[in-house]
Amino acid sequence: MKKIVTSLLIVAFVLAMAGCGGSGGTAATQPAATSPQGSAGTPARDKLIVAIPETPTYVDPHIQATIGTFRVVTQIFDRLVELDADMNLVPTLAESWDIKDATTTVFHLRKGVKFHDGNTMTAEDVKYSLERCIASAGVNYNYLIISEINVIDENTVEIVTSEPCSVLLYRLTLDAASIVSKAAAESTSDFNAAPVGCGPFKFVSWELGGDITLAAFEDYWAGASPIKTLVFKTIPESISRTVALETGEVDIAYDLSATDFATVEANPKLKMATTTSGTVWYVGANVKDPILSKKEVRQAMAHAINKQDFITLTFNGNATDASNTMMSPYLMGYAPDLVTYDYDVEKGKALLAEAGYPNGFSCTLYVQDAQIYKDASVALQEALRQIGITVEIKSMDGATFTSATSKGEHQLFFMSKTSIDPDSMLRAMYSEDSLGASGNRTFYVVPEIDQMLDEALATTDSEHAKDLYKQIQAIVAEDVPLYPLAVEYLNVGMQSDVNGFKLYPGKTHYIYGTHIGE
Amino acid sequence: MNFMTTITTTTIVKRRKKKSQFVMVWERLKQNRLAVAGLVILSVIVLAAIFANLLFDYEAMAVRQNASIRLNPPSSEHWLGTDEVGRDILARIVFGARISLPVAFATILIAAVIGGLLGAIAGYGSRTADNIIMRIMDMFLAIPSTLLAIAIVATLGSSIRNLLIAIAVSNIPPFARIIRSSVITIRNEEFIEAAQAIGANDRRIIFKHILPNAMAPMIVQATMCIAGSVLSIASLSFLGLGIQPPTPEWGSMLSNGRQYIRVAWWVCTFPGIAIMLTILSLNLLGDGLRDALDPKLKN
Amino acid sequence: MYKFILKRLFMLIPVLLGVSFIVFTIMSLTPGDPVQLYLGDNYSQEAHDQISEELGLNDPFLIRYAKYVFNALQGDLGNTYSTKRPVTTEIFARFPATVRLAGAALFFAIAVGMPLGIVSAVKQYSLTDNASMLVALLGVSMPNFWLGIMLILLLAANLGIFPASGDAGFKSLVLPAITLSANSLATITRMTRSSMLEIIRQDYIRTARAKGLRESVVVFRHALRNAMIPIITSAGLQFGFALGGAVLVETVFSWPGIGRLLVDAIKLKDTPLVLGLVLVMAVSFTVINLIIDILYAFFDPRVKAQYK
Amino acid sequence: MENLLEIKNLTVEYHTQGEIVHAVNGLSLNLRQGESLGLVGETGAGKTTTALSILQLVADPPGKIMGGEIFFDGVDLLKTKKSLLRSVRGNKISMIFQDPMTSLNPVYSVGFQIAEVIQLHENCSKEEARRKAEEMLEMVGIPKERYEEYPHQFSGGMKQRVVIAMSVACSPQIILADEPTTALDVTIQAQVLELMNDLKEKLHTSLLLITHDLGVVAQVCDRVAIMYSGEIVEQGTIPEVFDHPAHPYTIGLFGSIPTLSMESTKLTPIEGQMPDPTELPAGCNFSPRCPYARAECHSKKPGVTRIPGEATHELRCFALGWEQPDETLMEVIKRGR
Repeated sequence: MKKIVTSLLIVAFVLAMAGCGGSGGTAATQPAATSPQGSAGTPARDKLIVAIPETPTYVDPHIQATIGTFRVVTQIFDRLVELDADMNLVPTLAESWDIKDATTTVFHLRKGVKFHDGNTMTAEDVKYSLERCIASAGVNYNYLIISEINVIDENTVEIVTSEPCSVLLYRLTLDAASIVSKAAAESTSDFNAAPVGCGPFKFVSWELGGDITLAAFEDYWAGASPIKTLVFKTIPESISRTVALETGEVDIAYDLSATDFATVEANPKLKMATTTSGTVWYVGANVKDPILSKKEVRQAMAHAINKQDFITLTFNGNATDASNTMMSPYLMGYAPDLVTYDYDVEKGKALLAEAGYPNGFSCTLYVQDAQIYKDASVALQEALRQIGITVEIKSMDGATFTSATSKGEHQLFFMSKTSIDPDSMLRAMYSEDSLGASGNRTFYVVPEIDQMLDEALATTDSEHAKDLYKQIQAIVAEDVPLYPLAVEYLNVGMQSDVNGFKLYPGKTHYIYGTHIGE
Repeated sequence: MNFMTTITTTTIVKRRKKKSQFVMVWERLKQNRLAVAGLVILSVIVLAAIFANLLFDYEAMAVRQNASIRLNPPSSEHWLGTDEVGRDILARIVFGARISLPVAFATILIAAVIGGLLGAIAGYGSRTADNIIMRIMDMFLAIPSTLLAIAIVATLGSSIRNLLIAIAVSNIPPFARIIRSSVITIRNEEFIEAAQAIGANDRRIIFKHILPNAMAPMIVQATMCIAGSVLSIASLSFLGLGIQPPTPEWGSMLSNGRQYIRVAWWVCTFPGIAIMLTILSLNLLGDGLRDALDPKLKN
Repeated sequence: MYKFILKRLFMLIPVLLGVSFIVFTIMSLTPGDPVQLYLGDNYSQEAHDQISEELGLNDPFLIRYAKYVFNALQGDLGNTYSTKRPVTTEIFARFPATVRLAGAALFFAIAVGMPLGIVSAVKQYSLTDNASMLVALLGVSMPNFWLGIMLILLLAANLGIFPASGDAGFKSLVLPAITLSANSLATITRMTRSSMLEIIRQDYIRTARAKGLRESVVVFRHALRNAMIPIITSAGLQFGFALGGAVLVETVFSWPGIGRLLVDAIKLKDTPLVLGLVLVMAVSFTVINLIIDILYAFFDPRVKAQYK
Repeated sequence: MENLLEIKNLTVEYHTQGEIVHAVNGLSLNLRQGESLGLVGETGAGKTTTALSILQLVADPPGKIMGGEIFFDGVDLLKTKKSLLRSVRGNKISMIFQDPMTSLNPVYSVGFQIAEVIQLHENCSKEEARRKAEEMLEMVGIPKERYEEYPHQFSGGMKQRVVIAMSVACSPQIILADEPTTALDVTIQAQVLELMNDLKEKLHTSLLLITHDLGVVAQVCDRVAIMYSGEIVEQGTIPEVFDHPAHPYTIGLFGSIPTLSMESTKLTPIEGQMPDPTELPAGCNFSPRCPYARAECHSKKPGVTRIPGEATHELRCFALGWEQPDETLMEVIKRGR
């Protein structure tokens, strides 16, 4: 018994120290922080180790659209255009582009760009890459609108869409639109084992279940990165990522747990970077359900949720109020507060009574079995209980969750959506085009919204498009088929001598530009 | 030594013949200080679970969330602190015992009954039955039990009932094995031959002779397995396959509290200690029971 | 002896068939859609149908199983849904890490547990005995993921002695191995003690003492070898569990082993991977049992005689 | 003749579950060079404990030697150093245990187990020890080719031969044989006894033979000591004790075995059971069962007295000293067997 008590005291003491920001605790980590890789002799470190929460499934960008994969492949491949950290379109492999007509865009490629295998990038590679993407079921959903890709000359390529598409350029910034080396991809049956792109880092090795090692590409068109070796290390547990950062095992750790922010910030050897992401978390209602089909019921639920408390409980306060719209603040057409739902339990009860449920009802809430879902589901369960709705939480693995919710087995569900353009966000959430698996899991269909979406996509007048998006937001905020709750913060912790790192709201941060030391 | 054993056993038998088996076991158990300690700890936990409603307001302390008092350290008001949504940890641990213990007992009861029957049939029945049953058990044994439970919960979905089934199924093979081997040992003993000789039928032999004699290893195995079961429930919850919120359950408390361990050590530490104490007490009791039920095994 | 080994290996076949059938059944009953896993978060219905057909998911259950067995007999366990690499590649990329972890844990458990158990038995009721039995009891009672978290906190986060995660050399092996060995160490200590206590009271130990042998010779030469069988059995079982059941420790320490791979595969409903992993585990489990049986013969001539 | 082994006032207790079992109570016994002494008594009389005490093999816990002295070659074994004791064990005093089935280590070859003791005490090489061990096997009638075989390949009688070979391997001065034939069947018993007799003659070894079989004693021993409840109640040469048993217990013991010359057709077993060793009677330990017991017997412990007119015949009984002797008893003693 004594032993337990003693060890508890030790643990308590140690925790207390850690909590204080580590006056004593960090002293021990000092040597590690100065030189995690033990390259004590060399003046500047040029090896960067990045801790990521999920292992990539591929290093070929054209197989599957998952964040784990894209966070790595974005370093290996460049796209025609890119978004900078402030979400402005910047030329990358395309030096410039002309909009020929509503459906045709001409890209003028940067000359003399080398692939990692030494070949020069040409219009043929661009055409091949985009067609390869369109042919791949796992990544093509954003590009099916492309009808033709024409090579004009070696350095000019023309993309034709079947309908006007104002957000084409944004979509071409996504990793699924990565430009791969045609020669390399055609010569090997397993491009995934030896990917060749023209990005700032080239593929070196991938131990299955272990580290992925990349090396600086010395002939990178924008100049070689000062980071010569880039290692991605999968550490699924957020607390372990923080510890790895503290012990100096890694230089950068993605997606720290909100509860660790204070500790990391208080540590003089470490620093944090945070930004608002394009990821919006929401609770959705299956409108095909007889009870949830009633607008008043959905509104009543909205009134029952105290978003501030929800953000405190679920995100430890590190998220922004989603302001009743699925659009995140930096997206074009963001129009908050068109319709608002104050936290008002009495009003919620009244609306329920109006809908015919004065004593509430029971329903299911489908969530995945990851921490954030668990915290959120418990908070939602409690919130809805206040107006008399009994929530049964159904927690399941990701695959089951996605499948069940796309079939509409659920009543309520909690989920997130990340997007960098208004069309893909609104279309995925509220359009008939995307019922079920493609994103519309509330099965909410209003023909008017679909029309407006198409119109906004086709128009070249961005003010008109903004206006249309605003109207759509007004309708969906009134109907609340889903209630947006929070816009997640993206965060990264790093050693304080890591400089130049920029967070990218689309979650796939570019390492290029990062350097260690001054 | 031989001399010693003969003397002591004969005298003990002589003097205590009048007392029932139960009283004898109890008396031996009482002399084992560790087992008594285990029994006391377990009783405290069980009593707390039974009278949980008198101790705490379930609604107010174990379920209702309160963002203003989240992650409060232990204090006079909340003895073991509050969790990430402002619930009292002590109250949740006490109510958690209401889940962990009954579920663990139930799984073992199911496993013991099914495993016991299978083992008895295998041990007492025909060679074919024995072969079929034991080969199937071998197959189940070749799959690690945690993984079997994970697969079953993943298949059936996570709920108390499915958790129960999953853990029970993965516990069947050891019971079947134990009973089978006891049955085979006992079956070959003379008193069974004697019973057969006087024309007792199989059922009577199984229920009147074999099962009571196989009870001792069964009870010991059951006590140990309850401990294992408490751990399995916690493990599955840790992997996100456990009992669903807001039901307080130790494993999920541990797993939820885990990400706060550095800022709020109490959230994760106390449920861990609750699990440890429960398992410890069950193990102590199991050891004591084994010694008490079968003095020959002692030392 | 060889015949015995061959016979035992032969007996593996029905076990593997049975195990694969059980797992195949469980996996096909599991709700959830492997195609979703195959295609990622966003895809169209046509893509879904096409992949479904490609993967043969539309065939009846028994046909799928028969196809699987047929291919497996030719050494082809198929490709995983999630990475599309051959299942064998995926498994054997991670199996060494698991073996390393399980081996280190077993080594630690034996190196510490056996001496503790022997001392406890020889000096029964002494302070050492009581202390090591208490440690052993705590060892079996502690949830090992909890122990792992505490160790990370103490030795990695606050003292920075060992890395908290990953598999990068000896140092990173220490914490997970200790965590994983806690249970086996406790079990082996208890098993060694009780087995030694039983043996030490045997007549032939008295014979050995009556010969005038030193107590150390009596304990190590005469008692320990006889006590080995239960010790080996429990050590082997622990190793088997560690090979397959180190899921929690692998999760806590981000160890790239097959336990974690299997849990992920189950959650993702990656049937070929789950099947492959379970088969590998079943084979290792059986092989370990076989090794245990062979070791029995090494320690006990009576057992050896039975194998002829 | 010198006393080779002299046990004085040996007291051994077993402490279990809060009870104290009085196994040996102030026992004294001598053994001379080359002599064979039979130690006879019922199961539980403390014979084995006595023998184990000589080599301090009583399992501790629960056994404890509470007092007394055991002189061997002038040295008190109970007070000597462990290392000296070890050099006596198996070398100068060796022991044959009751159950040959369990007294050999199952995991070592029989040859090794014999060679082990030789190598230990004779400071010789492995090869020499092996050669000698093979000789010993041959001596007890086992072909040396079976050196590498394991105990499970031997029958009970053969195992006991191995045990005997082991015990005589270092030419000990004393062999303590604890019911060496009890576990064997009758024909094997005779062979083993004969073997022991031969070896004893050949090696001039003293023998302490523990048995409950008076016939065996008569066949092998020079003297006999009768043990009851942890005490020697009567001892003397074979003719002294066998022809004129004087202790009521001994008389009873002879009454309970059939003899060829017996006229009566009925055996007369001794009534009752041995006293509970945890609660010994206040007086003579045999008094509760003794048909001749008087008040004195129930309250006082009798001392040891020499029977007048006999050289070594001693007994622990009040009866011979009574002023008014018990007629029946006197009659029985006088008649003899």
